Amino acid sequence: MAGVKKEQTRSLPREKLVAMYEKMLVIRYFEEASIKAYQQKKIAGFLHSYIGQEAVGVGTLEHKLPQDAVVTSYRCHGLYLALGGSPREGMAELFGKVTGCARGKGGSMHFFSQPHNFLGGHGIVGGQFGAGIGAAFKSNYDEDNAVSFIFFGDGALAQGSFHESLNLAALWDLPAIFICEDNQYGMGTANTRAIANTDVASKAEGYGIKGTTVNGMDLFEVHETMRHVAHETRATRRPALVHMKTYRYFGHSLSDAGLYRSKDEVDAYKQKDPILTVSQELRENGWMGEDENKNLQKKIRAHIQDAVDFADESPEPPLEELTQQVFRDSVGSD
Amino acid sequence: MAGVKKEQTRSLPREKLVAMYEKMLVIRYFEEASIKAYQQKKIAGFLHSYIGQEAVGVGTLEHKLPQDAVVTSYRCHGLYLALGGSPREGMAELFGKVTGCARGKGGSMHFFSQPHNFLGGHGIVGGQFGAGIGAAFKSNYDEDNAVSFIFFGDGALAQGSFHESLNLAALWDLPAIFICEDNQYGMGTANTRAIANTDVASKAEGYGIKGTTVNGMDLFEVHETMRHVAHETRATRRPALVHMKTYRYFGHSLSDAGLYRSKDEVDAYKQKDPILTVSQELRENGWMGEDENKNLQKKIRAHIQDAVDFADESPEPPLEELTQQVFRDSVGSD
Amino acid sequence: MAVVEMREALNQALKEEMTRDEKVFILGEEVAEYNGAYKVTKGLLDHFGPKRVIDTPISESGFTGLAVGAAMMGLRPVVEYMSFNFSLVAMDQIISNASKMLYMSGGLYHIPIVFRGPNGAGPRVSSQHSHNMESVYAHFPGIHVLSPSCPADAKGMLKAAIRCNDPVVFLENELNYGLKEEIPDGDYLIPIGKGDIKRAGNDVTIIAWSRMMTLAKQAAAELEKEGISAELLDPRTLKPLDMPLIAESVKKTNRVVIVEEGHFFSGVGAQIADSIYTQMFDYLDAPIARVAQSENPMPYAANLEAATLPSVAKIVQAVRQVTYRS
Amino acid sequence: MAVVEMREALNQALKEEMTRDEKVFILGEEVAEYNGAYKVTKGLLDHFGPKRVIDTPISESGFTGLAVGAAMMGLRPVVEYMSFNFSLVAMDQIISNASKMLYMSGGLYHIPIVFRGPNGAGPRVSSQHSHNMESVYAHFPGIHVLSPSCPADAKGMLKAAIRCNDPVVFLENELNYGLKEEIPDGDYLIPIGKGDIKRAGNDVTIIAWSRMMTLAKQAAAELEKEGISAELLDPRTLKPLDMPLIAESVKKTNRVVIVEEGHFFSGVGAQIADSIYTQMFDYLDAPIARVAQSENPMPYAANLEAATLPSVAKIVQAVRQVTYRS
Ligand SMILES: Cc1ncc(C[n+]2csc(CCOP(=O)(O)OP(=O)(O)O)c2C)c(N)n1
Ligand SMILES: Cc1ncc(C[n+]2csc(CCOP(=O)(O)OP(=O)(O)O)c2C)c(N)n1
Ligand SMILES: [Mg+2]
Ligand SMILES: [Mg+2]
Repeated sequence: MAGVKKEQTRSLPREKLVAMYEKMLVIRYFEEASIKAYQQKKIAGFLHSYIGQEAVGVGTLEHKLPQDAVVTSYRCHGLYLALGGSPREGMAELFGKVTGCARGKGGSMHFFSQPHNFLGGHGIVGGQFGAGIGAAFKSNYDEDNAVSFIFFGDGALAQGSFHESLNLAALWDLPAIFICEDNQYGMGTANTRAIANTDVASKAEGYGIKGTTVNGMDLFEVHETMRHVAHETRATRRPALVHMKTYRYFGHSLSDAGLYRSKDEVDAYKQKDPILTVSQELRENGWMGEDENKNLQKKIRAHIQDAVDFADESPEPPLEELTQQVFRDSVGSD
Repeated sequence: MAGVKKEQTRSLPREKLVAMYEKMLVIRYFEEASIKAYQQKKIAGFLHSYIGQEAVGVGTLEHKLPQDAVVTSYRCHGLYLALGGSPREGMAELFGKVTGCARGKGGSMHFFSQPHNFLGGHGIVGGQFGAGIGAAFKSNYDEDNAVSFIFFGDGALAQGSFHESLNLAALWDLPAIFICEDNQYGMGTANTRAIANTDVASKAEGYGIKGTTVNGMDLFEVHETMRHVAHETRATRRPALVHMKTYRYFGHSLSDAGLYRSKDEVDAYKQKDPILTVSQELRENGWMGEDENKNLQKKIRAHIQDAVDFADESPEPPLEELTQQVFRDSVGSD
Repeated sequence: MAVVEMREALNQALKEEMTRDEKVFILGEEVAEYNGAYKVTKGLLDHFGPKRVIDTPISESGFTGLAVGAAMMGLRPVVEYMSFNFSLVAMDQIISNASKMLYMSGGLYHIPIVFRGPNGAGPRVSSQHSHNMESVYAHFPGIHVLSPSCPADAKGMLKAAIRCNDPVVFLENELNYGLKEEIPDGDYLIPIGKGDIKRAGNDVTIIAWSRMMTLAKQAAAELEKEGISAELLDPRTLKPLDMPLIAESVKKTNRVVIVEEGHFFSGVGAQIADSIYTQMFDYLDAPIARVAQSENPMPYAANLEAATLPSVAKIVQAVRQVTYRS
Repeated sequence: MAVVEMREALNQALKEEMTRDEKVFILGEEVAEYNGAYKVTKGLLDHFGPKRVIDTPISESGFTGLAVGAAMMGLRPVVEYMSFNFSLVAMDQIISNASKMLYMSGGLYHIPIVFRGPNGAGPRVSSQHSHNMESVYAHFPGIHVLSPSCPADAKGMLKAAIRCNDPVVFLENELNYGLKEEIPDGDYLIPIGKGDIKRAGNDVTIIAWSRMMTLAKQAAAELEKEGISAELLDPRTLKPLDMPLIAESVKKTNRVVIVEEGHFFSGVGAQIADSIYTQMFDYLDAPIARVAQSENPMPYAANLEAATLPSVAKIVQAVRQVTYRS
């Protein structure tokens, strides 16, 4: 699939490209706003930014059907928004407010959205594989033709759950798409120091499935490649392994100074910034002029500011919720 | 390595072949005796027989040097004996006697021998990988040029520990030889129902290491192939993955009726019995005549009977040992 | 009233609930073609087919995680661990995911899963195959922990567990599968959180569950001869505990012996004792006595194994102690 | 006497013991080039080199198993878990292998490993990152469980743990790493199994460990104003417990409050209470009060997080209760 040509990407209709561009902007501005709020101490705990990886989530989830499920790690805001999750509820979750997408109980690492079958937001590295193949299993069980999009980081490749889940999916024809968002680091550890063979796609053969490598900084390539992969998995029920080469601009979380990589390395990636690239494409194609672009950006920034205000003004969860939602049913003397 | 020629096998000197033949007989008779004792209720718990797989252990461990370490699953009697472990202490362990190789505390699944760096005897499927790569790590740490032989069943391929250990070994150049004793079943489950891609050697590439497939029923092929693999791992410190195709004649454990496979299938393998094959070779080469063979077998049977008698007459552990050997050091009020 | 073995009672519960609800399925090692390592799932594959009775590879973490995802999407998995010792490799999926999901999703995703299989020591299976896991799973919020002591309870409790919309750890015992007793006919449930008095008595309350109740019954018979009338209380649900029932009994007998097969330190028995002391301090005429496994891994040798486990003699001795008869 | 932070005290212990014994090495995520997620291993890579200070992939089960094998062959690994929440994926290697190996090998293979890292709740890290693991590891025989509350203890206890020839679970606390206090100069050990009286008092014994001792000290100061003299007892080693020290204190105060950050059901506090009741029943003037986390997973919201954790106010309240001042 690496052979996808740039011309083909032009085949994207304007509306679609603009829609994806908007989504990337929503993610970028949401994350920027959350970083600001974190510095203002309105958000606490860990905050893992998706900035730099927008094309992966947006380009991939463009192919998600309503019945499909999506699951990822703690680096979950971008996918939640790419799916159409509400910035208000997302920001309120970060602020720990009852109006949040998890009623303020989950926080930054645990975004969920039932209407989108977004199964979280998992804090344990590799902990999300099971939920993903479980959703794929359910799809076969109910024959609803759904697929699962399982996002995970390069660091998660070293967890046993990656292997067990891939084996189960390949063995049972579970329609799960394993998408490794390889931003080249697991915290401060370069993937070359964590993974014996960093050619992720080459790991597919051991399970008898297909592996694909994608430039995750290029929205067009991501979108086009994932169109094929999603279609094939949906049709054949065979799982797939996709290696998305991407990059995070910020530290692992906001507490990470990022001393393990050079400014030049980061800057080099910022040259390939997916949002920059797409806005250029839009301009060069004459699909969106400077002013239109400015206005769009202003509109989205306002949209995110509204989310911040909403989060700010929302109330904390009432104290009686502390011991609620531990169980769905009430039993015994509990 | 599959291309090893039968002629080459002839290159084995008589003494070596006879020695290995004797070891296979020791294992076969020891296991037969233990089954009998189990039926007489002198042995309890689980009893997993190595009968049918003798060539794998004997042919491989012929290349073990004193500083090397060996570890395996609960199906551990054969390797213990192949290493030169005492049948007396082995049988006494099965009988739960204090004279056993683990003082009667471990039982059938937990044979150990410190002089041979035999690290067990592990009851949890996949639980032995860590001990194996840990020994390989120690070898690099102390630069003693040792390698680790890690034996495991085909069923263990599905455990996350297989993946994590292989990745760590390949990443850090740990001299560990991963030997999958593929007897084609994990309990009642054919490996085709448990492993997505049963070509075990093909899993090596995902870790950037070499994979090798061996006919585990053929002592000559096992010995010759493992000579190469052991030498290469010792020299390069690169781990290796070896797929040994073998078969167990008895059920998974003695409580298993083995209804999941046909008598014909079992008989077909018994035709390729490693002990049978080698005794024929010895005869055809004029290296051991009928009588000599008979006498040898009688001698070894007596040797095993002596072990049974020893186990029978040995005392149980004294009751005060119940709470001993929980810790090496005594601390606090403990 | 039919007389059936524990394994048959469990089998009936599975069969009835799978018949009642299409969303219920069972997966685990050897549960299908092999009919279960201990035959609890016997006949289920033939009856329900491979879609709902599923043999898994030896990937406890993987298929436990799969069950969590399936539950989030609306299915109701029953996960069989060939033994609860093997749940140790799946612990993270049970504790970090199954038991936390509803809460950390703000109530969006409930997890109706039953994790079941034999718990505790099998016969002569040594150190790695004899763990009692009840206190570990009971320690964390978000899971109910059940453990039946007889076929009748086993069926009604398992049916209730399968109908529960939250994670349930259901602890059976290998040595109990052959226990044969009467069970009620047809469909019945034993609610989660309700204990049961297995024998009424006045002098001492013996609290025991799972296989320990069998020993407690024998101990009660012996004590009878000594003129000690023991009340036998089976909490059945270890978490949440049926404290009202326990309180009632303790107020009557004023003396308590707690018997658990597992280890002593922070065992479920420690919590039961703590709760009794806190709520019924003034009703106790003697400190509570606990009978549990000795402080060492499970040895293989027959004599050591016998010495490490609770026994009728140890229970009788503990009762004598709390009744000051020794 | 230098004044250092907890992380520095732990760092000194590691550095001194690695200097003393060539066989000691440390491995874990980000321990080397990153100098430790919480800087406990700061400078060790520079000082000892990559052979003995090792960054691992995110493979807790794999590198825990590796440590077991290395220990069997004569090395002395220190395993750092970035947080003890992640030990859940390595649980089987700790329980089934490390804690059983010496026993099931009949005394052949001892396992000198220290498993260390932050335990309990970090600030606002929510449900999956806030587990207190002490009662789980203390439940099974074959492991010692230590948890220091101050820099001086941290250093002496970690040095003793590293010199121990058996597995030690060493529980630190993220919120305590910055705790700055005096520590003795040079080389000293605090023996495993020995608790400490952090403050002498007569009216009540408050038993607390790790970060809870910091809260207990504040509570004691407040109680002082109310004329209640609290004795603060830090077991330091949670298993084996220093029962002689506890007995001495309880016999003096006759009233006990046990504070643990973790969950209530079968917590270590339940065992301490059970042991006190059993051994000192007649010395207690009131039932023991326990302060622990409320029965729910850790929420993210600031107000809920504050409400679920033990607090100075809750400790004071518990003391008033056992002293009948409320
Ligand atoms: C089992 C486990 N071990 C360790 C951690 C701590 N941790 C959180 S994120 C992380 C790095 C993960 O890197 P990667 O998988 O590449 O994802 P990325 O953060 O780059 O998106 C680590 C070590 C964890 N959450 N879970
Ligand atoms: C983690 C774990 N799960 C399940 C078991 C129960 N069990 C013991 S052996 C076995 C089958 C293993 O088959 P394989 O790995 O092929 O080894 P073999 O017995 O064929 O030598 C199973 C499922 C176990 N011991 N450990
Ligand atoms: Mg990464
Ligand atoms: Mg096998």
